[in-house]
Amino acid sequence: MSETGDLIPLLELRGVTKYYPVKVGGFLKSRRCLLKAVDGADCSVLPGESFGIAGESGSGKTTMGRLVLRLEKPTDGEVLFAGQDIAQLPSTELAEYRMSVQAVFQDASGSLNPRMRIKDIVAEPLRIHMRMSKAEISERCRTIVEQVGLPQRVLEGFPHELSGGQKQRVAIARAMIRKPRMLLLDEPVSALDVSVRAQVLNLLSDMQEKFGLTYMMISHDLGTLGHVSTTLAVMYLGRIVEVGRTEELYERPLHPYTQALFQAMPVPDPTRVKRAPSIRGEIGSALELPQGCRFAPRCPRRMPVCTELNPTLVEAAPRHRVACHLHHDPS
Amino acid sequence: MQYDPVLSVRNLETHCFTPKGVLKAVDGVSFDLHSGQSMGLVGESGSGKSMVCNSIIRLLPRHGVRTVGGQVIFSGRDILGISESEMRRVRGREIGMILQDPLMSLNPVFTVGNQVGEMYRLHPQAEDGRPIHQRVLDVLRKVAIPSPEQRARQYPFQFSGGMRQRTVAAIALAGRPKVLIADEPTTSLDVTIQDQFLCLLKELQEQEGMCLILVTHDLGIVAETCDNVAVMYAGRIVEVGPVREVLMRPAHPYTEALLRAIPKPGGRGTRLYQIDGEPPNLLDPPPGCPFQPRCARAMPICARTTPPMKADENGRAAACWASDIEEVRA
Amino acid sequence: MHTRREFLMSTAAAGALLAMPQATNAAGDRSLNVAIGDEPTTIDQSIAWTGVDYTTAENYAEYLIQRSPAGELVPGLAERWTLSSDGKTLDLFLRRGVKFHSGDDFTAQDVIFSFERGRAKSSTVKSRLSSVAKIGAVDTHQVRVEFSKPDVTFVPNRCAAMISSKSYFERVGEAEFGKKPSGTGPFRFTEYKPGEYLDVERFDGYWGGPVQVEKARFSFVAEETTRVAKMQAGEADLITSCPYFAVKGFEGNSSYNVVKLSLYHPTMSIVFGTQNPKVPWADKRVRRAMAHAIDCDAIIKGVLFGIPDRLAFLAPYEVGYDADLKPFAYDPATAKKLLAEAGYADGFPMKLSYAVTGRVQMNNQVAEAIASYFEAVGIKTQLAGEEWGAYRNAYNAGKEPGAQYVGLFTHGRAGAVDPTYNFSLFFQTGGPISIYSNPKLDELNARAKATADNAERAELVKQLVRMVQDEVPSFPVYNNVAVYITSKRIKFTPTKNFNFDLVQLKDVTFV
Amino acid sequence: MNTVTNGLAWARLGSGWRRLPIFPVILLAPMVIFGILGTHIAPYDPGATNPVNALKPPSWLIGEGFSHLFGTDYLGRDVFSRVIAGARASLTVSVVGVGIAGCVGICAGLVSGYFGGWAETILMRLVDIQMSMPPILLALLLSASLGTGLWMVIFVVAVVFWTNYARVLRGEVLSVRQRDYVVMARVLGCRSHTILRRHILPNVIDSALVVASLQLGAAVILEASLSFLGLGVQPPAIAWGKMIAEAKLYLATAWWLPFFPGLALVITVLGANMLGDWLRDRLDPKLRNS
Amino acid sequence: MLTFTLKRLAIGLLCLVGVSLIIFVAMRVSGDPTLLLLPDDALPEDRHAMRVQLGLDLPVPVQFGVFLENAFLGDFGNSIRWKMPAMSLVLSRLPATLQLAALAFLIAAVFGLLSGVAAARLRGTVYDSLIRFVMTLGLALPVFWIGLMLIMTVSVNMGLLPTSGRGTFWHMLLPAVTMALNPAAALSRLTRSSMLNVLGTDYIKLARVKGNSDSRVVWKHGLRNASIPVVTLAGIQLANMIGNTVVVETIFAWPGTGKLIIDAILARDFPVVQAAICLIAAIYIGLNLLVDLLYGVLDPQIRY
Repeated sequence: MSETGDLIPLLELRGVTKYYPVKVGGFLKSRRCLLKAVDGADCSVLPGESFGIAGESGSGKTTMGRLVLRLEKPTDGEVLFAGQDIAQLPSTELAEYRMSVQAVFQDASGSLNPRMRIKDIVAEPLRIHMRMSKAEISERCRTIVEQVGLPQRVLEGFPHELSGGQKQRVAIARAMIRKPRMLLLDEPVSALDVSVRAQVLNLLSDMQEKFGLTYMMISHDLGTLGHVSTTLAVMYLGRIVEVGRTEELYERPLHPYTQALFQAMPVPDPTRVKRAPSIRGEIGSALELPQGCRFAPRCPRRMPVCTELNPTLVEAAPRHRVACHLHHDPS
Repeated sequence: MQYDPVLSVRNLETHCFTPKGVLKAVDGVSFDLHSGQSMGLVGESGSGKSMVCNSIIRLLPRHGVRTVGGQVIFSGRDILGISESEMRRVRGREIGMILQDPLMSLNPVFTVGNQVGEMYRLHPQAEDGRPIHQRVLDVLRKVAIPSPEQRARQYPFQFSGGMRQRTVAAIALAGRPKVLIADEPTTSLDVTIQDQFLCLLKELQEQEGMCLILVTHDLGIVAETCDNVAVMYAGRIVEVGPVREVLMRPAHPYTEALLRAIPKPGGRGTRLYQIDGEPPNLLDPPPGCPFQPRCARAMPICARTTPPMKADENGRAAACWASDIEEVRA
Repeated sequence: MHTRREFLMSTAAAGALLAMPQATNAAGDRSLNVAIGDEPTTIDQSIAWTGVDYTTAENYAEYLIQRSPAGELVPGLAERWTLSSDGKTLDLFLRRGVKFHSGDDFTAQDVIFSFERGRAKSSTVKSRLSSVAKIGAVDTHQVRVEFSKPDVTFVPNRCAAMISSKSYFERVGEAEFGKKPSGTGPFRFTEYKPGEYLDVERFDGYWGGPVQVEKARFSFVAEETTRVAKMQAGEADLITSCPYFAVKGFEGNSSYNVVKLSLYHPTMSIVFGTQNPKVPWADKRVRRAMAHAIDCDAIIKGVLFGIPDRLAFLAPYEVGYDADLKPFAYDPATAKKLLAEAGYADGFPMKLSYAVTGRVQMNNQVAEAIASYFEAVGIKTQLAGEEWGAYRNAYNAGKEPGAQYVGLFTHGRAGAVDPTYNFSLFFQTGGPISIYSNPKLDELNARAKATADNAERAELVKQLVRMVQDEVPSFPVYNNVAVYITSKRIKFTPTKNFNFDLVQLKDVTFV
Repeated sequence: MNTVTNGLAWARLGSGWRRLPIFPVILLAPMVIFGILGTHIAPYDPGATNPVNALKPPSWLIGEGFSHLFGTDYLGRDVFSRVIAGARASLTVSVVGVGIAGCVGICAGLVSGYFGGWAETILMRLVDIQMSMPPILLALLLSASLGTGLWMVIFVVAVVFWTNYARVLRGEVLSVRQRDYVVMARVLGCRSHTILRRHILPNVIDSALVVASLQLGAAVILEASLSFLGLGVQPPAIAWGKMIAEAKLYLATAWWLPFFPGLALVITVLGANMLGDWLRDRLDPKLRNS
Repeated sequence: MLTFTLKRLAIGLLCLVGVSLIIFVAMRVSGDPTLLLLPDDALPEDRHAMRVQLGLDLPVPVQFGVFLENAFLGDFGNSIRWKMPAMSLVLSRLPATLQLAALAFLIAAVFGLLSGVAAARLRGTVYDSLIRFVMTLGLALPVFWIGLMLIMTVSVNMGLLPTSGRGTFWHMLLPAVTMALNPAAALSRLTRSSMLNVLGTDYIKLARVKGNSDSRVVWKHGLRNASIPVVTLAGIQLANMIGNTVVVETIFAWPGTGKLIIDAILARDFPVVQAAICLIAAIYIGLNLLVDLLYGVLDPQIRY
């Protein structure tokens, strides 16, 4: 493990692996397979930074999020938060962990209980472990709602009365009300229209600045990630294939997959010269992984070694690690 | 323009009749589409862009939604006025369509070959005497589906997302339409697959000489795929013109705001341009220009009178009191 | 357009399905369709055990002795019979030249075979033979029955069992014997479809007089409304157990004959569990009060369409009939007085058990009416209608010392083979259907049963009846009258016997 | 498309009061009033017999004014009063029976859907076993073995109907527990019972309501069928099914006896079914667009 | 598919054991059967002998064990009332019930499907309301009431069809229609909502985009998809019909198992009740399995 800085990471993933046993085929005669959603992920998130995870559907990025939130326990490896393995936390400390790490999900209307009033949704975290008076609770609600830029009157309403952007603000308010140290943002803006997306992204960056939050943001949209994150990891079929500082990664992507992703990203710049797609085909199944590098079947720069050996994540440049045989030679 | 447009939409008005009142989903939309041209129809959700397409092909929800005015002139006749059976011959054969979600738009209980072949059975093309099966394989090859013989016998659920969307494209191509409407065809696809599909679509459009209407909310896609772009807001087109000009020098404040609100790599630390507020409730639209409550350049007149489209001779037009096209071009 | 067509098509299809040509029920000249309520549980007459078995079986099989339609005992397969003076030996002289449908001759061996088989296989036959010590053949056409104690019910029961052929049984074996019963009756069994019908046809070698009906089909139609509909639709020539509510409609219509038969049995009665001294009705004044509280005639008229009869106890033709005995009069004043005397001036609460299923009709309505009369004298009546099995269980539990039982029960009073038979069944201590116990009554009944002399027995029976009338272990509400409906083309004279719904086709003539 | 769906959904939610189930309410309201007030508003004592007046047709048909609106029965009781009184037993049977079935079924559905495991296995096998017996036979068997009467019928209704809730609710819970707000509740650290109570139950109760409204009618019919076979409620309780079943004797002679309770029953079942349809249209998101 | 079938059959067997247990317990608590199974004047020793013959003198768990053991060997004991093997008695009545149920099902399926599809296509029109109203009414009428009314009107007053009994096809018609009304209503309602769901999908839209006519869209593209939930309900309905013949068979004097079962229940004829209900449960389980296998035919995504 190379140290990424002088700071102690807030969150660290060490060889985290998550396999799901699944039945393939019909009843009974089916084979039991392992769906390797996340397979040996290493990374660390420093306090105050925004850590982005990019990847297509099926890359395992959502499972990463669930592991960090301890909605799942890893099959192997450990998730360390402030140096402690969250899988081993006793219940009192787990409650504390739940206070420290909060989440905002993609589908705001899905993550707000349609049968609860906004004030109850926002206040719910306070009701769970904290002993607070009603007045205190409603005071906190009013404050946080103001901070996320919502009018006070929404507190009495129900989620369906709000627009998409407002719902996402409510979700952020709920996540922020207990002053967590870290927010996990799982595609927080991808369901929003462009104009509203900008509002929410600005709000997120304001919050981070104001409260010194750490973000872990999961998205398939490189534009959004590029705007928000300081460090970016690219995942493919359960593995992190490249990780580094965002600017570095954008300027000098090393992995052929990262390169293809950047190339495929539509940019509203009519002057840009569009080249033919460099990769073909689609992401494979996490049930039947190829031998060697998982990207090899689609890789335009495939070498014989790629179909035999699975490359590990090595430092190719300062603070820039990549898992590709092209860059294995430290020269 | 010296050529007659292939498709000309004139003052199209489609309203939804809800218990709460009339919702003007499409409120006087006009545009022309010339042979071989591709046009991007851009807007946020609720702007009426899909409703425009459904009105053109006359497939509106049965109840409560009606096209109440305007014309859709296709090959010289107003297809809003022809009979349903005539319209059926237009659909698929003259105007094709690709829908948003390829998983949902293929019938789960029929084989892919059957669904593609249905186009040939519905629209027998006299000049082509080859068996349907053969033609199915050809069109599947055309959309780059590998081993089409085997694939044609499979069901949609056995296809991946990108392949499904290619199949939908094959169905559209099988009718050899003059106009292809693609309604957010890549929203459910991953970015690399989206890229592949858009390249294919563009290639096919050029090959077949089709007109393309590409509905999307992503200006990036328009930039890479289309010749012209029309930006919609609250049921109206607010700006229309060649992609290069509109994106480089937007004339309408909304277009401009949209462009500036897109997060870009390396923009960390800077605030995104932010359009405050929410799109208007179309049941109770604001007076005057619909964008005026959110517009940074709003003037008193904007809240009183709806701005007309001001066009130049190149087909570049915008509906805004604040911007003068000539001024922008100058 | 086409959608409207679709709609029309679907409605038209509905019309087409309903407007089908009808099936005719044209019956042949001399054949009959009879709709009866219940299906027999067995068609083998030798093991018949329950009431519904005889309705059909008595057409192809016979007892040794018959009853005339009026109910008198007349010679049948036994030409005559003599009972010894001590009542312990019965000689039966059998008719000669009688043949079974199977072709076998009828002899004394068949009688003995039928008795033995019935004793082993039919609980009814077994209990009817319980007093018989020995049966033997004197010669080929004479049978001697020796009793362990005198039994005055043996002959009225027509000698216990219907006669089957021994040689037929030995020839075909058990299975075939059960499936194709063979008897000496006026009709030959032809076909049985379980759940549907049983067919018979005329047996030309019948020893008895000429019979008009050539063929008949008994259909089993349990639902009374449907049975009535079958008659109205002309699908049946004769139905049994016509529900009382429908009688009026048939009476007013000239296409039908309404045939009423006063069976008197069962007597729907209010029966008390008297073993528990704590219940109010342990006091006979209370029981008597309750008997006076009900206007039975009004119930018969209002609820039961005036059809059933009402007797004090026995029918006029029965041994020991007491013309001076009158049924309890409707007299609420007396009822209230008696209740007050017994210390229940304000009445008491009570549960009235009755059956909601079974063959007795309109129990529910009758029970409701009774309850309203009881309420009128202050007895708070909770109705407890139960399905037949539960109802029988509740009744049986009425003999327990702690029971609190009052029920509307199918009691036996009039219309038995002999009055003593009903006394042993319904009133004797430990009688099969008795929840009453009175040593004096038991003793008296034992004497009556052993008395072969009719006049002497009549005196004893009178005493028994008076005893019941005084003690009121039960009191009658009404006596059953069976109603048959026939089409005008036939005339049917039902036989007064102890089973309801008996249809003897030989008593049908064509008009 | 987007505009339309958004617009309609918005309009639908915003104008709830205008989309009241007018027709079902019109049908059901009198029945509910009869059921609650019952004998207090009946013109006669429904049990009062008057043999002189037995089997009179509806008075207004024979020009005797409105003394006996629906005629009289075989004991001279006022049929109108009895229909009103019958509402109580019929509604008690259906509301209480379906209610008990609902409580049991909802609990079973929640437990088996949320926790899974052996509880689910046992409950669902139980449902399977019961579902493989036709309801009417089960009802018959229970009535024959446990007796008759109002509470027995209620018990039978509860036993016959709980499986529906259990199955429907289990399916709903399985889908709701995947929703993000339930996941969020776990992220917040809610306990299972809190999640079930606050987040899952309120979001599946709609389906239970739909099931219940459709079953209300079915329960009245089950009561009627049991009465027809002689196993329904017993007097002095008056239930419509029982009245019809008894009145079958008078189909030809006194049509008003089966007709009016039958009408009440049909109106109630119709109203309950329509209410169920309305609820389903309104509450079931899967059908919301149809 | 074979393993799926086997697994389902195993579960079905478990269900049968459960069903038997329920019947067993229910019948055991229902009182002394000899009161009904023997004539009123039967002797006490006969009653005792019958209890011994029925095994009622044994402890209840032992009785159940004995019953299960025999049942697995196909022996459900002898009917006490009808004095013949219970299962063969039930089987002899089964064809009549199956025949009736089949016709009723056919009527229900044809009507339910046609009217449901028609209502879906005519959604929002007065025809739709009419169909829905009639179908809801169909659910609101008790079966016995319909049956008696049909007899009164069609047979007695109009003289079109026989009132009751079994014989020609015409004898079947009234009871079948009576039985079909409720299921037809249920099927129609489900078909309508299922069809509406399907008609709202993108693949139906695409079918229209292709230039299909309305009726082709509905019958070719819609029906097969819409029928998937309908088939489940239809399976349950068919199975229920076989069990629900009790009332109809009583009214129409139809010689089937329904009438037999109620007679047997009321007469406490344990072996017949057990044999009949087990048989019906087995048919139900079998039908449901069949429905699931049919799914595989209708929906290519389902592979067992």
